[in-house]
Amino acid sequence: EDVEVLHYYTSGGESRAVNVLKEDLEKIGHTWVDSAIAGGGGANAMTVLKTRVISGNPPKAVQMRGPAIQDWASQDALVPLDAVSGDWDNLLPPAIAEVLKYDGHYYGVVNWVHRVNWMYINKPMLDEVGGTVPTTWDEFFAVADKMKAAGHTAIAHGGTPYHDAVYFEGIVQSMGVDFYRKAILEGDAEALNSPTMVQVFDILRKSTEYFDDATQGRPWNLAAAMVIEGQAGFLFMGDWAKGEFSAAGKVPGVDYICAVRPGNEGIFTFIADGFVFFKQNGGEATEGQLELASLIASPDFQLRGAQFKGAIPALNTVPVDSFDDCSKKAAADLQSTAASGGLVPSQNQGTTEAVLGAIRDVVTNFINSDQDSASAAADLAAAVQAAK
Amino acid sequence: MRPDKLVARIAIYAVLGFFALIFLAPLYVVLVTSLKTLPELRVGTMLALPQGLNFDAWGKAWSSACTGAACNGLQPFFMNSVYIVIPSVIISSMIGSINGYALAQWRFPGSEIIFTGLLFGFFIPFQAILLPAAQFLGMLKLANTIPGLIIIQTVYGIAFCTMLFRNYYVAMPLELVKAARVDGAGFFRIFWRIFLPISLPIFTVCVIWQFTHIWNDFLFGVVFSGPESRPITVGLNNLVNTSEGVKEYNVDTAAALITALPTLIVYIIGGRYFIRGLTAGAVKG
Amino acid sequence: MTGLSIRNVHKSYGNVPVLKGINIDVAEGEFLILVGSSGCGKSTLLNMIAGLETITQGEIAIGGRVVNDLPPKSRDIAMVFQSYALYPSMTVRENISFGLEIRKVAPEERKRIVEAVAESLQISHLLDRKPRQLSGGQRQRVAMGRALARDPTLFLFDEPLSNLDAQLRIEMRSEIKMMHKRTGKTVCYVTHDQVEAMTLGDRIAVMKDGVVQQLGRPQEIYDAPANMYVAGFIGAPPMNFIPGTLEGEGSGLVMSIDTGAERRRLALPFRPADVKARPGQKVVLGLRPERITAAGASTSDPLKVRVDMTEPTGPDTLIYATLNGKRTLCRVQPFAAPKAGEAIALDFDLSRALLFDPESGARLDGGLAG
Amino acid sequence: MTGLSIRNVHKSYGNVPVLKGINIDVAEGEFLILVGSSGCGKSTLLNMIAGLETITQGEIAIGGRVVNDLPPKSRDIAMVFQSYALYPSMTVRENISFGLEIRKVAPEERKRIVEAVAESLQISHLLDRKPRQLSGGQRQRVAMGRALARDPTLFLFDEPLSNLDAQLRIEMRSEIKMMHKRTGKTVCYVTHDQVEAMTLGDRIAVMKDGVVQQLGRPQEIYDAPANMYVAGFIGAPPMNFIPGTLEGEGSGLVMSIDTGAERRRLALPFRPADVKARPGQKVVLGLRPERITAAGASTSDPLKVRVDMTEPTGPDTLIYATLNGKRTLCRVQPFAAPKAGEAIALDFDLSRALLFDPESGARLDGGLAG
Amino acid sequence: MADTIPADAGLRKGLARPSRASVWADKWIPLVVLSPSVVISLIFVYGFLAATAVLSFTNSTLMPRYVGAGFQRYIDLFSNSVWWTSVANLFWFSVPFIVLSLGLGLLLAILMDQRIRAEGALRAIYLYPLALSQIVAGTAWQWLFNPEYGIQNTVRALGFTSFEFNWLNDSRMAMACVVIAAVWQCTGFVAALFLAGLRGVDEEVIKAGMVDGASMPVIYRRIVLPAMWPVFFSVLLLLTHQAIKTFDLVVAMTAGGPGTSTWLPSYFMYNFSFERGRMGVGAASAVMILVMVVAILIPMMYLEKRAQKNAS
Ligand SMILES: Nc1ncnc2c1ncn2[C@@H]1O[C@H](COP(=O)(O)OP(=O)(O)OP(=O)(O)O)[C@@H](O)[C@H]1O
Ligand SMILES: Nc1ncnc2c1ncn2[C@@H]1O[C@H](COP(=O)(O)OP(=O)(O)OP(=O)(O)O)[C@@H](O)[C@H]1O
Ligand SMILES: [Mg+2]
Ligand SMILES: [Mg+2]
Repeated sequence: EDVEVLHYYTSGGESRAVNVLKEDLEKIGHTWVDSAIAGGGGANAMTVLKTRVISGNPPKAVQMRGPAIQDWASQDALVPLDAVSGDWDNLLPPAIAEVLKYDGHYYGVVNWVHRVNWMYINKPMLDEVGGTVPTTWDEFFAVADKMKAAGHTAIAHGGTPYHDAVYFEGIVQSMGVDFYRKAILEGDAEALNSPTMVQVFDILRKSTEYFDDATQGRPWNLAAAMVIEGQAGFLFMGDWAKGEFSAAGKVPGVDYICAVRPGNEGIFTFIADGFVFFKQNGGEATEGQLELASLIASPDFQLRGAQFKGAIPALNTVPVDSFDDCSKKAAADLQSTAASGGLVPSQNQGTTEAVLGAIRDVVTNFINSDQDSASAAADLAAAVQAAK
Repeated sequence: MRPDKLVARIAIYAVLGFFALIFLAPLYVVLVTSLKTLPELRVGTMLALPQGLNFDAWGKAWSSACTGAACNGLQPFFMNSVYIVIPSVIISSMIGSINGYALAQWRFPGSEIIFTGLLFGFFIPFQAILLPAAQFLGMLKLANTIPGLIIIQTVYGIAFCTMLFRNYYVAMPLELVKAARVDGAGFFRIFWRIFLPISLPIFTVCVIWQFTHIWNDFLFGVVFSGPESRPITVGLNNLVNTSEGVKEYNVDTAAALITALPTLIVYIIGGRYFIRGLTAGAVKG
Repeated sequence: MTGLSIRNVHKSYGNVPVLKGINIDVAEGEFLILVGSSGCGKSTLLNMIAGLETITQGEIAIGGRVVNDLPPKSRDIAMVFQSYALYPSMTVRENISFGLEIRKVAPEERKRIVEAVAESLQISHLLDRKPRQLSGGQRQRVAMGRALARDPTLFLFDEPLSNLDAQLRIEMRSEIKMMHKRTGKTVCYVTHDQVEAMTLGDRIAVMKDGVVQQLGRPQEIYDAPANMYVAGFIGAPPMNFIPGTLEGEGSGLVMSIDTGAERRRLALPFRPADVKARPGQKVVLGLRPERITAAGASTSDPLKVRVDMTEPTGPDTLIYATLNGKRTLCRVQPFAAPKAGEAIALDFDLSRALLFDPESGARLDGGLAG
Repeated sequence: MTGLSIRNVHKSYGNVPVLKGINIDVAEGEFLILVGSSGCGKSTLLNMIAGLETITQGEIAIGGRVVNDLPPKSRDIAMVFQSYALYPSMTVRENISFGLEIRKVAPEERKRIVEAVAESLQISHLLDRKPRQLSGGQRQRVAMGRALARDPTLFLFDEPLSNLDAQLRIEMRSEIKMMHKRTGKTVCYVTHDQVEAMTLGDRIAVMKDGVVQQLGRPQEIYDAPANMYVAGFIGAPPMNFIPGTLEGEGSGLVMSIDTGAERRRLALPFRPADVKARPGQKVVLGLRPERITAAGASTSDPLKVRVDMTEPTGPDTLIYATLNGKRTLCRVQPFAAPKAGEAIALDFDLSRALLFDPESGARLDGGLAG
Repeated sequence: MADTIPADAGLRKGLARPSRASVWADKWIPLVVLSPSVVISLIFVYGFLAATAVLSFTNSTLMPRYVGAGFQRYIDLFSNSVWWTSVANLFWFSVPFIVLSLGLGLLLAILMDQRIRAEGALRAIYLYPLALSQIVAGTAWQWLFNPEYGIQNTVRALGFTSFEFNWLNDSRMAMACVVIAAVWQCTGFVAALFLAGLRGVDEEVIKAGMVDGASMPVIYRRIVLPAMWPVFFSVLLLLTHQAIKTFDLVVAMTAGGPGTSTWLPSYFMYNFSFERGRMGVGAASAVMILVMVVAILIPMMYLEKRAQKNAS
């Protein structure tokens, strides 16, 4: 059976992880029809998906995350995965299971779990300026100042709304998981337009002083390359960036350090990347779709895919012994935060595209102008309200 | 030559030359980048000449660079584009020419309204009609196929082609049709025997224009294609966005040039006729 | 049998009437000229005969058959246009044989006809050229050849010579005339050149504003125009119109003329009874330039005229003078030419003079010469 | 002082010589006509006088001053073009005053001049129109007004009337003539219309292939053309050229003429000593149409001629006949017009006949009439 | 012509009374020929636009959902500051773009009209950017403007180490970069159109100007250029159309950034319809863009037509 897979896994480790899946699928006698649509952080792929669905010809499997899964499921476009979901309830942390379910049924299968609130530090540079891994923003700026003084770019940043938002999210979380939940996930106007949020924007403003001046349009992987090559000290990016480091032959703890962002200890912001399966001609799930779903959920792929992608397996039964130190820490944190309530979806996962876009508009505008923090907070509240 | 005249000539050439350099700069940069190796890229400036003619990046972009999970380079996309472009250019030019002929030479009550109505199709932003178009193609069972793309590209090219041809045929004396009708020829025969043979200049303009536009189209190409029918612009987009750590600018630029090569060639070969055709018909001054 | 009959034909574009009831019968083999100033509807009428325009009202019959509803190709006509309308992409040969080809004439037959036509028009050596490689006169011949090859019952010409220069025009004019004589076909020929009108046609229809002003033989129209428009339109250089007041003298009529050199009352050759005007009324005296000549020995009573300007055209000399305040032209022999400013004695041959109403332009004399 | 002097002027485009040594002196106030068939270099010469083309060799002087190196604006000339070349975006007023404005004439002065010029050309009511709102004749007047306003020492005209229809042409012709008389300026006027050439100029330069064939007064050129080209070019309808063989008879010369109706030897009025040809040699007899008229009572020895075709033009009737195998035109009075095919008795007035060499076209008679 | 061509029965063959169908066909064929295009246009242009207009009055988010929402989507749109930013940006993009393309194109056309050598080569050089897709052109210019390996880096490598050229990262100057790329792409075409127009101006008019004593600049300014209104209008129409439709260039060069400083209405429409899952608002913006198109282009088409009529 031809299984057309629409995805935007086009960079680095992503494409290798996808290739693993492809080989697995072809081993059991199906044909993987690759529909990669790069660009725009998946926007192009989503445009294609919409027109495909509307033309009555959706791809069989689609890379998807976040509330989009529920949206599509509510449109009755997806096939339920009851046939393969078995005891996923026991294997997945509830916070993650929730994003895959609609109306009590699983509609998505998770590939792996990303932790977003990571930061990467170029170890030689940190050593050069005699710093330690910062755990608060004050500590962070102290180290950053030293790097700046030594003539380095302190923060490697990619000037895209996407990276801007990723950076912003970390600051919000440093104000506490409840604040994050209220402000970002629930879009609470009061929280969004609070003094705390003003403080967030202040930190954001201060951070921009440590960017270099060529950020505009730089993809995140090039920002990662700056840290890899020693051109910059810090990178704020999810664990997928680790793939870039390992692809460059860098070893955690030796060449670079991965650490939780300042003020983020005890918080795990996740992105559960997954696939959903579109009904063909409005009918039942095809054999290929179900087999692909179970392949993804198999410990073998969970292990290898997560490794390539720099993520961690979503299923708690998969051993992570073979992972690097960063991933081991993430896996441990996953379990502990799941218990403590610190496991929250990243905004990419936890908000609608509309809200996400509204947040990005305000944040990216703030970074690229000299707006003051108070009015940015007010704008944010207004924009999120309008988009809800 | 008088000295003031000489100064004027020098100034003219200086200005023209200056702008020629500016116009060529991006092409030059892209070209030399595509001929460099990665280490070379890191050391020199973008203006520096490559150390040698190194077509490795071209080879990689053509046949082995990864675009998503597939690592076949641009090759498969290239052929898709060819399959899409050739029929749509031919069909849209043919329809445009016969429309233009009917509108210019067989004016009837309402023909101006029809012309304006058709012309409007040229001005709409295409993002606005993506979804209904997708639904329609789905109804025709042509969604995400090359025939579907051909239909879309043809349909949205008709307005412009019709305008070009109409403006060209309007300049022809109405007596030609009259003479031929008296000679006993009908609508199609007059078109086929009399107007088509004198339409070469405007056909050149139309074909060049349509070719570049359809070849370069990304929006329709990405939205209405399926995995087996993606045009080269989509391939280029995937390739440029697919990266392993270090961005291979030489491969990206080579890919961009491969993508642009057919249109550049069409312009270089047909450019003269393009201008001539424009002078002959499209512009009235 | 009539070759062409136009019965009460009207044409309007939208609400604008262009032809207002045209009635013309053309005998078989006759050469009819349609003449008139620009925009009077000549082309429109021709296009209606050809079937290229619809007929708003009235009836057109070709060879006795009403053709109102026939498409052009079924009317058995051939047409030559002002712009020639040669098919630019075809060779001369193809241009000529196109109509035959459409009518499914066999190739050998076509070849024979094309060559015969080309021969008769002396364009055999041009058969393989494209129209753009031809001179104006050659194009004209090809256009004619295209019409001839079809051998229709009716030829239509729409100002076929107006794009040619004067010399070529004269030449082609006589060729068309010979062609007509040879083939004996009915011809309907539009022009706004009066010389063409005079020299080519069996009859002329002078049109103005969609109405036929006069229909008649050329000399008839030249000598006895129905009104001032026709009189002024036909003839080059045009008829002189001298304004004045009709006066009675004895049993005859006279008109005062002020020549700049003298003031005199000229006796008019009209019988007062025939003239639709009474003494005292303002009239216009029409007199053709060739009727005013240098006075010779035989001139009984020459008129002295002050010369404004002279123009030696070669064969003749034109003299400009001002009569009753109006510029008047006289055609004299070259050797009689005076200098500007001088006075000259002229012979006014009033035997063919005409009298018009200055307002309506209608003829006032009884049509003596008609 | 000469108004314009052209001394041994050559012009080549690349290697192609277009003018091959032109020498013309134009007196101040003289009206010179440059005439010749298309492509003979008339416009090129005019453009060189205006400074719009460089001079390959030779010298041009205007008002005594050599202008070879002066740009057009310093030559004090005005030029009227065939296409009129009105500035399309300017009103008539602006068109006329543009040259003055460039020369920094004060606004009030400009206004005065424009209005005076417009007055004299009767275009005052058109001053605020754009060129496209004008008829051909009106455009022509504006073009003239533009030239007049500048009040230059030399006027150049490049076929200014060729875009007008016949009637307007006649009218504008006389206006140009009057304008010249009024202003007394030197004029150099290009045309290829022989009537214009004959009627307008003080002198005519007939050009062919970049060489002046003849330079002289109009009547001189009409009566005594230097060669067959000039003879055929000047005069409308053109001179008849009847081929034949020179024969001696007694002390005189004769030529056999076959008219289709009879065959006769005509006595030529040349003294054999003056003629550069001997009996037995092939020659061409040149005879203008108006010299062949209907035989009257006074005609001593009329020639019977078979008529091919007649063309009544109104004032005259043209008769086509074939003499010695060559189409010949005769101009007779309308009432004398015979039918085609009939024979008519014609009076051949050979007193102004010319004799040419059929090969070179050179005059063979002694220039009797010159 | 009876004497040269014997009457032939075959010649008259086509003259039989025509069938009713052929009379009908003669009259209606032009319409019949046009009707497929008319139908296509009714479906693919007007029909689809109507569908989009309908969407703008619904609650559609991720996918079309036909639940009426009145004018709510328009209220959303008009209260969205990004929309107004996009509209303002369109002004700041299109005015400089049109003015520069026109001016530069005209300059190049006039200079090329001076009987210069190598005109063909120059024309090809100015015209080739038109052959490139906006994606490729935008990417190439992005590299050039990128301070790390673009112009700034190059100039610095030449020794001017303090040279600053980083417009792409400056929200006030980023639009200038897009404008430059757009001008680069269109100017050659504009120049070609103007050149064609200049070649159509009667040469005698220029000669008349010279004889009248005007210098070449004056002749162009006062005589030639005013005569080129129709061409000017055609070019203006094309450029305006191009400006309103510019999309790929922004995507490739700036993706709307920095911030929203290079968002254009077309980008807004795409982004809201497909990326943001706010299809209703996207559709409303599409309708507004159409309104703009009609409001700007229809009068211009009318003016162009009039200019052409006047010129003839
Ligand atoms: N398609 C049309 N629509 C409206 N009016 C028209 C149309 N065709 C011709 N006319 C008008 O009809 C009148 C007669 O036109 P027509 O062409 O028959 O004149 P004409 O006598 O041939 O003039 P010319 O000597 O200039 O050729 C003109 O006033 C013209 O403006
Ligand atoms: N720029 C040029 N380059 C080359 N040849 C030229 C150029 N301009 C004119 N000629 C040639 O020079 C010759 C004379 O041209 P010119 O325009 O002076 O003729 P003309 O006597 O004015 O003809 P017409 O009566 O047709 O206006 C022609 O053979 C023409 O082809
Ligand atoms: Mg007409
Ligand atoms: Mg000339």
